[in-house]
Amino acid sequence: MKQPAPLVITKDLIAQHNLTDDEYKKIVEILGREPNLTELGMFSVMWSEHCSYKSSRVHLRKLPTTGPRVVQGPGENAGAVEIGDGLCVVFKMESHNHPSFIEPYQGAATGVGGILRDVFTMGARPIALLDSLRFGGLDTAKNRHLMRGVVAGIGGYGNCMGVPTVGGEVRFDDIYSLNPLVNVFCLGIAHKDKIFRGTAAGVGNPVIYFGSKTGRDGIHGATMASDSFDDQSEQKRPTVQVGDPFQEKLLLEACLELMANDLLVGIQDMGAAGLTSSSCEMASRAGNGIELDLTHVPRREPGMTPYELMLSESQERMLMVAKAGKENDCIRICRKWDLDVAVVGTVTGDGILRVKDQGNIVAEIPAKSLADDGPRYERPYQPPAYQDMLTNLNYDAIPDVKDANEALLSLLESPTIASKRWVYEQYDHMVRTNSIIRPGSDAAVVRIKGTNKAVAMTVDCNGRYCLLHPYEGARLAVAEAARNLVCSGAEPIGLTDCLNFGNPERPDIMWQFVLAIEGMKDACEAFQIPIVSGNVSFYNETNGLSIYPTPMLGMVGLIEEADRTMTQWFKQEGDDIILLGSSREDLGGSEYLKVIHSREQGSPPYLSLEAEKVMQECVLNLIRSGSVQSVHDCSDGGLAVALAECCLSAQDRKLGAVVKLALGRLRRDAVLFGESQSRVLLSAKRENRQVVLDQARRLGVPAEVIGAVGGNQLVIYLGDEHSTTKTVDVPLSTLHDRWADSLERMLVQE
Amino acid sequence: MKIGVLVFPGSNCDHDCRHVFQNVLGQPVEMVWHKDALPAGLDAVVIPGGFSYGDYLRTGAIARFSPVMGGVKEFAQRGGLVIGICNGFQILLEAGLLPGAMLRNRSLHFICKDVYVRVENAATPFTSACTPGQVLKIPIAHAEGNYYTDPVTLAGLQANAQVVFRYCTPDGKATADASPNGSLDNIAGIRNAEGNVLGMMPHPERCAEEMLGNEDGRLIFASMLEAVQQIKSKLSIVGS
Amino acid sequence: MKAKVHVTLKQGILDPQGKAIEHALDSLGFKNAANVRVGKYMELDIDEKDRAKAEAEVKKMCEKLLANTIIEEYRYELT
Amino acid sequence: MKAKVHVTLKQGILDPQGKAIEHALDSLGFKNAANVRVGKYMELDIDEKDRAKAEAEVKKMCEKLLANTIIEEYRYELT
Ligand SMILES: Nc1ncnc2c1ncn2[C@@H]1O[C@H](COP(=O)(O)OP(=O)(O)O)[C@@H](O)[C@H]1O
Ligand SMILES: [Mg+2]
Repeated sequence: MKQPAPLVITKDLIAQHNLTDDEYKKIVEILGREPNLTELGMFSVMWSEHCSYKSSRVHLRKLPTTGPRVVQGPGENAGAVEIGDGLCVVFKMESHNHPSFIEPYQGAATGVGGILRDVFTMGARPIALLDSLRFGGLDTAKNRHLMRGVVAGIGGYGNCMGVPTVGGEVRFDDIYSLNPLVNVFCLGIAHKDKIFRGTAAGVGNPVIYFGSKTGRDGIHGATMASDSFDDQSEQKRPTVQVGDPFQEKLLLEACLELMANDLLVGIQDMGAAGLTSSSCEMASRAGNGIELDLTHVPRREPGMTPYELMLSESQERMLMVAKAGKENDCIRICRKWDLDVAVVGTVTGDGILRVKDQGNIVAEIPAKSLADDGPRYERPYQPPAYQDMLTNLNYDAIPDVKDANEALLSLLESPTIASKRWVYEQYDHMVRTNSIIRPGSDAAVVRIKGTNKAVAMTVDCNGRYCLLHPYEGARLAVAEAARNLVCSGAEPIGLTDCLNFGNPERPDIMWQFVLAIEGMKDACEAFQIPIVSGNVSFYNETNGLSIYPTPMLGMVGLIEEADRTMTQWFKQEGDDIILLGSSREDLGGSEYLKVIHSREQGSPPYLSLEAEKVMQECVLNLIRSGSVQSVHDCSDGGLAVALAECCLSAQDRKLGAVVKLALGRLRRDAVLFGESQSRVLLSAKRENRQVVLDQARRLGVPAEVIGAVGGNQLVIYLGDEHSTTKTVDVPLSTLHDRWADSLERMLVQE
Repeated sequence: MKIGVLVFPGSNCDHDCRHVFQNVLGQPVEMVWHKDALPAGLDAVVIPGGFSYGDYLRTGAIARFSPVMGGVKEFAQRGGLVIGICNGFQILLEAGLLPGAMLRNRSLHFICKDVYVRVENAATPFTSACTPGQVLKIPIAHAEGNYYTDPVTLAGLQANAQVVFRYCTPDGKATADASPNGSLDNIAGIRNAEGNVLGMMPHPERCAEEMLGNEDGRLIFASMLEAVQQIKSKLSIVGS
Repeated sequence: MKAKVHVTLKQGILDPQGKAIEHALDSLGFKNAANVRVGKYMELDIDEKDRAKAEAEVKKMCEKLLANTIIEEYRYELT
Repeated sequence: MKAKVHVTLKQGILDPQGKAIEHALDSLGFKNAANVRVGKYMELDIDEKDRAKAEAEVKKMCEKLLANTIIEEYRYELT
């Protein structure tokens, strides 16, 4: 085996490891000497933006993370929130943007693998996945290729694991062409008093590696640095990790069996920075050290150096700290599931992560310094010069809508609004037989077997709103996520996020980040929803062009009585259609302006958190009292699109509607397609009309009967009490054709 | 009725099958690890859906060699009820307990959605609770459900009423478009010549409860229950 | 010894993957490609000096596991 | 002309399928099989008389569609 030659750490080498001179000085200070190459590699990955959150940490601290239901906040593999009956939901969201751009199938697949491991290492059985995706326009072959690959990859991994992908979100904007976003949310269920954590407690306890063998996958380091090992190692080193969902399924079952048998002290998956991060983080959390002997690490290829072994990001691997004396029980269970397993170390009391290989010490670093003492930056921030240009929009220069039928159809077939059937039919969304509400309504709902409860989940973020005003955009995202849950009958109880931004070293990007955090904070505090886990993905930028700020949110809600869930589609001819909330001239940043007028400009819609809260309270009361038949919020494309969705989204039966909307002083397009917030469309049996209106009045929520369900068309009249004009009149079949198969039409072409 | 649900590495509908028999139908269930022998005293064996061995090489190709499959063959030869659902169907094909093979779906995609199937033979232990020609709505979730067999075997299947389910439109027409995967003759499920082994691609366990909005799948399990009770009562008459 | 195994769908069995690739090639402008068929290719090492024995082994592997002879045919070489 | 294309995973890239097959062969008693790697094999007809042109075509097809050159490598023959 080749040992790295005693190596001088040059300036180049430091730069290739993405460490600054100051960061390097700090490393020398911590060690009291120069690091060797392995140590340099370990610091470089642990102190990377991805692992250390060095640009975001000072701001993330502002987010509300506590609450009466919170069992585990940020800092562990995933967050946990109590739902009663001794159970809690464990959830988190993660990005796999960069890998998915390089190789969409494997990038997305391994993203799913990673988030699943985060959840089941906590002792939770994963029961639901959601995916939030951003692509450039489907008019280019490259973007179609990316989308096909990503969707296939998510399905390929999740389906094989037997975890249903029950919902998600896909939006399109050319800004994402070179930086598509692939964010995956996972939720699991665990006993509240049987949550496992990544801790290396108990000096003398054995440290056990299990799962797949280690290969040369995804080793960070710098290209040049690798030359010093071996001329060919670069060529041997795959830049892309390949996932093996079958192996992960075995890993999942083995983990749950290990946990059920009371053998473990702590456990953590090997995600980014593999063996290095799992060992030093577990040690650091317990205030202990770990001594690893790499000689025993199962490996896929000969000749791997300590540098490679410590930095490899091979998938489907775990590190556990077992109770002393339980090694053999652990090994037996791993073998039952055909996993590689080896005792690779021991917990020590000296706080040092000490790595040995073939009898030599190859690294010796204080675990806490490596895991927690990374740099923190208060990066400067400042609004970009172009911000005003974005928000200033002269509406007088934009003609009001002429052919509202055609405008509605164009919106319905635009990829962001069109049905996502082509996507979710490739995902097994029913396995585990819990999916009460499958993809296609405002939120996904899964029941919790053995209880009366169900959990609702949604992922949301409108990046364009965030571009136009990061603070407002983030507040709007929180409000929309909560609204989607409430519309399905759930009370929001927790939140996870995945903050996708450009380069934090740019003050304008940092400004977007800081404002978005402020917006999330204010909205979460108003709704009293704690953020219990999350992830930051910076550097989503190519050739100086950044993505829209996209703070993706994954929100979880609780339904106490699972048979009181609500769906968005109309149920019965003759039902009243009632609109809660009021419409304003909110065309800024709307899908309508983009699709019909090719403008992504203006101020995002106005949001009053107070009004939103009472509206949501009203909706929940109505659903819980069984007074309504369907509930759908108005979001992209406004009221007209929301109405069309109520007509079309039922699986078996489409129902038309005839409604009359007051124009007031507003433009026609603002009433039909404006994206005013805090509005919800209900349908209710005639005999419940008064109950609904009374409830709304009691809470001060504007409510109005705007029409009735029925017929084979969607008909919308605009006007006042004196005169109305039939502005929209489209057969359901036409609406359905344009909306339901639009994505498929775009994606099957080569 | 005592049910054995097989568990292969990669099975993932094993829990769902257990749930249906145990919690919906109130029958005792034993989970059978693929390396173990098939326990004695079972009334029926369920080979559940999932991705046994990751579906690597071909679906069901590796699972068929698991130690438990020897016992399943004997059990089937003795007339025991065996139902293979989705991946279970694929395993039964690879194991030769049912004729034919699976190709990839016509679309090359994994497809998960509700489909309609017509009950072509309601005189089997798996369909006795249905009426002949009844249309059931049952979800599918697979990438390889495009059933294929040679013309001679197909003729035999048709002649012996071994085609149990065909994909159809909601009003019961077995048109080519109604097949989600391109399978030969719209085949969604077949039985063996003796009638005690059934393979089907749709997942009845996913639609056997009111809370899930569809109970059509329950008919399959109710039929099995009835069949087992009949066999038992015959045995007890013989025994008495 | 190294065995190289080709497993392809039997003639006459529709090959949707081949069709899809053909279609994709066509729309990429490769107008003169036709009759695309897709199969599997496997390589493995066999620890066996005797050529005849090795051949017999590989044949058995193909029959038992590597190919499904209802839909597939196989061929192999040893090097 | 007929093109025969082999697409295999690059060295060092995990081959879960190969691993699973190896494991299965082992438990079937084929103890002397090792290092199973699985790839794709494609055959297609090319309507092109000029060998050099046909070769250039096939190479382009591989680069553009048949192989995913990030994780796979390819080779081809013309007959
Ligand atoms: N990538 C996806 N995966 C699974 N389901 C999706 C995906 N994208 C959208 N869906 C589903 O389609 C429906 C409509 O999505 P969306 O328009 O984003 O809803 P909303 O505007 O209410 O947030 C939802 O049920 C959602 O879960
Ligand atoms: Mg919604």
